[in-house]
Amino acid sequence: MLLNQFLVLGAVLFSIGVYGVIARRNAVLVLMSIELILNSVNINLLAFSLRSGTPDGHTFALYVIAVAAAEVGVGLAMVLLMYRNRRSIALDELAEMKG
Amino acid sequence: MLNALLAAGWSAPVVDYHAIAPEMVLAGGLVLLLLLDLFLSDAKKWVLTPVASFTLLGAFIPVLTVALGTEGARSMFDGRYVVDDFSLVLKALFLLAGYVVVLISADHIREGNYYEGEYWFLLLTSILGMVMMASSRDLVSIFVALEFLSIPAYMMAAWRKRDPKSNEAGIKYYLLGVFASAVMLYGMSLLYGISGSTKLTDIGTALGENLTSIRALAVLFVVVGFAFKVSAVPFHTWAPDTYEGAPTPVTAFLSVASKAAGFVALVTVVFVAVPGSHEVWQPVFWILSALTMTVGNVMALRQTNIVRMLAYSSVAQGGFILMPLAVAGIEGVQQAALRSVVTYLLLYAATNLGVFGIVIAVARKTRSGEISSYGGLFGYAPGLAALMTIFMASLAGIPPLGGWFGKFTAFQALISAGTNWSYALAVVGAVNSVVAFGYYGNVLREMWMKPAPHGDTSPVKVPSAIGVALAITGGSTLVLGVLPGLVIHFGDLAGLTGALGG
Amino acid sequence: MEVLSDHNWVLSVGTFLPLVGVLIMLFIPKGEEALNKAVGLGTAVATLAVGIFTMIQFDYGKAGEMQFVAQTEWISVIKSSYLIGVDGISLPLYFLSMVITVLVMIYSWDHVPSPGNPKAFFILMLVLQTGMAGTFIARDLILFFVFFELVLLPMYFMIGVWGGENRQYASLKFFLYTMFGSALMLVAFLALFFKTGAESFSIPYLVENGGAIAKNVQVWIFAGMFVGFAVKVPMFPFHTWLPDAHTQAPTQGSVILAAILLKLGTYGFVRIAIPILPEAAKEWAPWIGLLSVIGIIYGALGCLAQTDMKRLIAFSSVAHMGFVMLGISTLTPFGLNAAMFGMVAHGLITGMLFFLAGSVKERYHTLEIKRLSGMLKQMPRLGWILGFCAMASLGLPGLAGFWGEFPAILSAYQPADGLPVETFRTFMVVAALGTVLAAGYLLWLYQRTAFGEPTAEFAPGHGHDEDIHDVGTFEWIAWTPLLVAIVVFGVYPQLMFKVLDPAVKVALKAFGS
Amino acid sequence: MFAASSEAASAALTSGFFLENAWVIPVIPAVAFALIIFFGRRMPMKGSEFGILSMVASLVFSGGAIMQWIDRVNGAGEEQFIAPIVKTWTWWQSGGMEFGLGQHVDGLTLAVLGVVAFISTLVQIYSVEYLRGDRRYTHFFASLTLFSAGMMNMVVAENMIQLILGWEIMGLCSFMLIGHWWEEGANSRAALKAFFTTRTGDVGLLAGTSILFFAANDWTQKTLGVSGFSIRGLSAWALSGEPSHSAIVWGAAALFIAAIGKSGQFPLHTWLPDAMAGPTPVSSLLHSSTMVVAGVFLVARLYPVFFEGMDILGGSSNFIVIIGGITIVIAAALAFVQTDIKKVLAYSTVSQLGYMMMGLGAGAWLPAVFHIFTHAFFKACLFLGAGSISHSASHHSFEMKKDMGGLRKFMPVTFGTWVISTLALCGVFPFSGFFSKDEIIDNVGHNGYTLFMYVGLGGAFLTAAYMTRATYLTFFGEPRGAAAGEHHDDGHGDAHAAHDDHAHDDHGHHDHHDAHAAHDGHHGDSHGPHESPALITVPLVILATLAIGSGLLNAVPFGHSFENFTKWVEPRVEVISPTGLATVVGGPGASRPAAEEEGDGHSAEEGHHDSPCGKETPKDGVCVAPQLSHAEFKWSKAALSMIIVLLGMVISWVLCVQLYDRKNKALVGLTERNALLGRGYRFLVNKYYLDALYENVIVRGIAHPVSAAAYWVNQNVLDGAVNGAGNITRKVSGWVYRNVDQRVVDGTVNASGEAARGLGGFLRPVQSGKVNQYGALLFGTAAIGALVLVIINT
Repeated sequence: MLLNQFLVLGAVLFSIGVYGVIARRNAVLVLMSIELILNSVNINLLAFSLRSGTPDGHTFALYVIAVAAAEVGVGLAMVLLMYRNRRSIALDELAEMKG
Repeated sequence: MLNALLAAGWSAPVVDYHAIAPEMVLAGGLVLLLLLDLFLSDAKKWVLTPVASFTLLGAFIPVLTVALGTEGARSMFDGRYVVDDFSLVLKALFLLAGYVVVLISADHIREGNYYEGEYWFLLLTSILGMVMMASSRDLVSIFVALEFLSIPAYMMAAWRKRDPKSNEAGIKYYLLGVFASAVMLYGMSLLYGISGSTKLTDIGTALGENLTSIRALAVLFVVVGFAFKVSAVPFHTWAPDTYEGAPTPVTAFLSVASKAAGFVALVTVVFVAVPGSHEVWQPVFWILSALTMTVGNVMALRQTNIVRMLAYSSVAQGGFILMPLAVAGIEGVQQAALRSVVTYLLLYAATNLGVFGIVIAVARKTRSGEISSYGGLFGYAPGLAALMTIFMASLAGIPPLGGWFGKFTAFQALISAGTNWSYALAVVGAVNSVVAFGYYGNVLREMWMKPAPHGDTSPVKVPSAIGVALAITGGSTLVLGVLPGLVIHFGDLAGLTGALGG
Repeated sequence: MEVLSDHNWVLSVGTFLPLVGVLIMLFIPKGEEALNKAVGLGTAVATLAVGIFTMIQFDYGKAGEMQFVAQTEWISVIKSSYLIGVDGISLPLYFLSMVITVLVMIYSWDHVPSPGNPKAFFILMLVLQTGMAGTFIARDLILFFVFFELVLLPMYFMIGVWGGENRQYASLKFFLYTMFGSALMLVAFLALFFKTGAESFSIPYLVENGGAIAKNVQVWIFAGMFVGFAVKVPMFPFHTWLPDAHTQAPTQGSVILAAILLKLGTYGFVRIAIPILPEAAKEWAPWIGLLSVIGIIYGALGCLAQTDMKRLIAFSSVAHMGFVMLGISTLTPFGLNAAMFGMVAHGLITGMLFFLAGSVKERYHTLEIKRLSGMLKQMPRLGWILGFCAMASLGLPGLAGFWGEFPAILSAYQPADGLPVETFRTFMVVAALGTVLAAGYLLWLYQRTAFGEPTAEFAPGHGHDEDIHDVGTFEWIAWTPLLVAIVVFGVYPQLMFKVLDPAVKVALKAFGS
Repeated sequence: MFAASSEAASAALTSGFFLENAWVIPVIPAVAFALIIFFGRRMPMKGSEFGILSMVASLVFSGGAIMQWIDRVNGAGEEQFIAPIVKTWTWWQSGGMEFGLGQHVDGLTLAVLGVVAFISTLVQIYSVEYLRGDRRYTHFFASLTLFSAGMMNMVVAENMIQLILGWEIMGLCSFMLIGHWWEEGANSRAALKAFFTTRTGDVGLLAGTSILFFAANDWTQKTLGVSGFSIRGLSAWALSGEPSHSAIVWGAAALFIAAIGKSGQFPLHTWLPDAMAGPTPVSSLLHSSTMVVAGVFLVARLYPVFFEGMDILGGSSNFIVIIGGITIVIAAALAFVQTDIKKVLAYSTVSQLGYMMMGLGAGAWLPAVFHIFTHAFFKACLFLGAGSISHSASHHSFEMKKDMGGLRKFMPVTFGTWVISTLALCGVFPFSGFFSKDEIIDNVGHNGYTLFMYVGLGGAFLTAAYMTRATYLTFFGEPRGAAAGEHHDDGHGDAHAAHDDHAHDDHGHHDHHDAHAAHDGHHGDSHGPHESPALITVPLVILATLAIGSGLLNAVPFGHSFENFTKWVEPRVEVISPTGLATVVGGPGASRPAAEEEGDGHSAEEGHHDSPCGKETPKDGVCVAPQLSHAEFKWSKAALSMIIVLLGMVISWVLCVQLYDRKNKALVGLTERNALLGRGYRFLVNKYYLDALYENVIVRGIAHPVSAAAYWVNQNVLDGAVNGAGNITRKVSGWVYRNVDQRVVDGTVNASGEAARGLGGFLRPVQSGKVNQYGALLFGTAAIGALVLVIINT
């Protein structure tokens, strides 16, 4: 079984996603990075599900996909709002409140 | 696929409708709100407020009836959704807190010319998510409930669309929230991989007491996700910014209900899914708790904006709630720890909502969020000042006001463990509770000892809804402080189905 | 425990009656000042009446036992119950708190400090009264703790709102110090609870079982309590809140602080720390004694350096409480009796001195010793009363102060078995020297302020004639009981020792006395 | 032998109402005090009637008691032990200890009690005139009455606690009386000084009482059934051979410190002359029979304790005798340089107290007590005489050089009484002083303290000399200043203002103290010196009579039949059986012949360690007084001392005439010309610089630098806020305090508050507001945690 390969893939995706979240200034790119993490989770879940033969992982993955879609919807709406108010979606400009 | 499922002997799960009646009432109320919002003219939108509040109160009725029943825990969906005493108490907490939030929001939302219907809809949705969270005993349902309560909250935080601060609050909350839940999900996937099931009790059995690095990693990541939700340091960074930027009633909601939901999930996972891995999470909670209290307190000392101060205060209070978890794995301490968390949450909710009620009421007059705007409050609004004093003192943990008992149970749980580490954390907590008075006392000082800014001593008009909210919260803060026995047994370990020792 | 009397309601009524008054006052508009004062004072007097009834009903033949015991469920989950009772140790302090509240209220009738608002002021005093009385009757650690803390906020506001120029700093300092102490105290209480088998927070139970705790554990638990109580006393080096708090507090606040609040700490030692943890008490006693005598000398030196009358009196409290703690540290019935007597005496005398300082301030608008002179000439009665109190405070035999001070010194000569005798004898000599210093600063104060001719700025015809008048009616009413008590207890100390002695012996049972 | 003699001599002792109720004597004036305070102002005589009546009543009571005591003694067998009448009532109990109030009445008690009541009565009568019109007339009588009550209470005290009570009441009243005219800074400072100095000594009293109590209590309870505070118990215990050496030595030493303070012994005598600031009647009362005598009385009362503790008659000089001897000489020398008549008398008192102490220290118990007795009369007379002069002749001035002189013509009665008292003071035969003072000197020598005998003789010489000088300056020569009718009252106010700022005035600013009486309406009536009215002269005459006559009570030279005082006052040896019952075992232990008869080869000096009673004590018996022997009177020795006294008088007289009258060039200004004499003179004028030592070094050392430093520590080190404006010294000491004093609590507290805020500032950058950084923090922490866990768990 190729479990390890799947897990490695998941881990790599996860890392890329995390890197994106931390390093990217563009809100949309950050959103996409988060999607990467979620997908790495899905890969993990499916791989584990296959190994254990239980349907839980599949179910979980479906839920994750659905929820991710909702999340991205909300997220994009917010980015839009931000763009409308500031004409920019650079996250590092969002620092009105601190300290 | 469907055939295969049918062939596997599909039978419709038995649903205990009485037990999930609160969720159903809420869902029904949600639909009703949507429809009314669609069809009502702006002039008649005020109807939505009573609808929202009655929905919450309506949902509270089945909570009561189930609680009064003698059937004990009701388990559904193969034990993945359980209505036990623990969940009932917290459901009641969420519903009542929601009700108070409705009370303190009503005038704010109406006068702010916001989207009333949508606001109530989102608020109720989020509460529904919390109610579900209280019963979830499965990774999937926990995840879904978490997102259910979070996503509306993101939007509510950004509710004042034209206000860049509100935008900022929403976006920060959103991005970090999603990121944290993604990390948590990764941990969950690992948990699933290890145990082969998403059901918490199965995981608990499968994990046992053996530790491997992968298990540690899984547990840690899951804890991180919830730690974010309860804004434990260093995962708290979103909280001050979001609290400050969001509309004040939303802040109240986040700081109480949302935080409580995070703790519910945390407690469920810790006690049901990973009790055996306490060697991982005990030190983690120890560090988190100490850090959270200390950082929250010292940061709060410097704040000049009351909401931001309350944000840090809420962070610090989270540290106190976390305290008993640092010893919750030790034999014999679980009971005290769980009880402490639940009791603390109840008392904290009553007090903190009251504080926000006053903040909203005062801000209606002063139009300022600065602590200095409370100057002379005792002179021109003695009632509000006295209530605020009660709330602040309660947060500071001064008997005989509610908060002290929360702290007391936390210390009690810690010391019952009797290890050096627990004593050390108790001393850290003791010192922190003193430091905390530095900023709570600052508010008291402004109100009692400073003159009103600009000599403006016109009285504060308190809307009746907020008045009711203050009466509820103030009353419970006082009564629970004097007679904490009323709430403490809600945290019995036996009430948490599947928990170790329960 | 045997219920000695069926009047088990009196203590609860005596303690919570003030809150009823508070409730009534909440519904009286702020503007109705006279009515507010009347209700406040009426409540206090009614409370005092209950107190007097308690005194009458008290079985003095069994002063060593708890009386009027009442017990009901309170927080059963944590095994804490509403358990109250008085014995010979509690009774004097319990009653004193009621008396002082009434007197302070009488004094307040025409002395509500700036910025006014008698309603709030009287409400705070009533809440304080409940807290003070409750602390003295609580027989359950958690109940004790709640009452102990209950006094904090009212006093905080009393100092912070009605106090002097530097009131905010002083009030915060007072609060933080006390809170720090009580936080550690709570931790100690909890540790005690678990080390005795997590059975009960009731003091009688703990007294029976506390001795069984391992000695090194006891020492640590005692340490926590020590900090909590020592801050309140206050003992050197935890005393620095006191001068500030006293100086800044309004007269009424200072009086209550000196007369009752400081005693909460010493009472805690006598009632809780020492009987429950006898082994640790023995370990700690020399250190407590050391800090006490340091406090005696240090407080006296502090007094000598003062330029402000009120601050001087405040520092003198540090010294006097040093004597009280010295008596306690001997762990002998004799020393403890002396300490208990000293507490009451100090309450009467220093309370009275603060009243006087308040009245002087009211008349001269200053308390700077340099600027005051010839008070005897301008206000002969007030001047003589000041002299009387100074004499009482420096421990003149025949006045109450002496019976706290001298027996405390005496007791240090022969501390309880197992304590280092030489060390305590050294303490005795140092403490005796402290009495000289006490004479020094008090007489110096008196000579400067009361003797001589009035300074030019306050001489007749310089615009202060209207303010400077002799003792007024309300002052007489408020002061006379204190002055009489100082003499009565001075002449016949047995009145109090009779009540204290049996109870103190019970408290020290663990030391084989 | 014991049994036999007890059978033989134990006639039943008589008692009586007054003896049994002697405790009433202090109570009467105490009640009068309360009456004066509450009703005095409303009475026709402004309260003085209460005072005088109470004094008379006390006098009657003590007189009655004395009579009954004499009956008791006379009715008893020649060698029978005369049990004191001891009564005690429980005052209070605490921690198993019992404190009583009561009476311990024996000869000593009654002797002193009688003197106190008598002098107090006279002084009160005298004061009616002297203070007439004073603005605090009522207060004065109140204090005076309470003062007497305090002394009487101390004298009848049954136990140490009661004694302390009276002792401290006297301290308080002396404060009030000396500071009676407190408008003057100098007066109130003197009052403060008096109280403070005696209070310093009182530390010894408290400590000594404590030490003795704990050392003795078990024994006294067991043996006598009385507490360790009881005077009787302590006396018996001290002589029982039981006490540990250290306990009794420390106890006695501590008590003696108290006696030094109260009785103005070197080196705590400096308050006494300053106390002259009080009204003259006060000085008279304080310095004759009360207050200053209290210290001597304490030693006499607890004589066994000192006897054992100080090792009296132990063959070498002891602390008491040394202090007494030093005091005699030093105070007498100081009296020479005074120009204020009251100060001369004050130093004379100090010196005479020195005699008493020395006598006690040298085992001359009875002569010392007798000296208390006689001294009271003539010293009271002298003071009242001085008051009379200032009242009627010198315009309330006490300056001998400036305002007196030649007054013998104007004030014959005052002059006469003065001279009689002076002769008594100098110890001229047959005035009373001779019988007491000479006996002291004699017995000191007899008991082997030869050196101190010479000291005593030297003191007598000096006494004679300075009293002659004072007499000459006051009554002889030409009238000067006020005595000559000059007025200089006007200058007083300014002089005062100028001196108010001095902590002390050593240079004779006391001339105006009594001037206040003048402010109260006494001005115009006395333009020239004249005799005082009867209210003043009658007490003078009475006292002068006693100054002559009182000596006859114990006129040793006239034989045993005149030794009544000895008979009545000196305790006889008591041996108490273990059951607590007193049994009489022998003759009056005090009387020498008896002792010699008893002596089984033991003389008192040799044997007192084994049997301080002077005879074999039964194995488990106790006795309450040490056996003392008396010197035999020899006319040769008396003549020697007479010659010395007369020599002093003559030399002094000649010098005075030369100096003050003839203005002999060789003598006038000698001190300016001769460097050595000048230095000596300044040394004396400055009172050996002792005051400077106390005031400038010790008192200021505490009141100023030390306490200021302590306060500074409090404010700046403990209180955290470092005051930048401090000078270098302060900074250095601040550094020391910060580093030496480990418990920098408030500093730590405030600093920790700052640290908390500082930490908040330090953490602020974390809350940067940037989402990415937040994310990085979130994940970074998780990653680090994960790494740690992974490492730990693999």
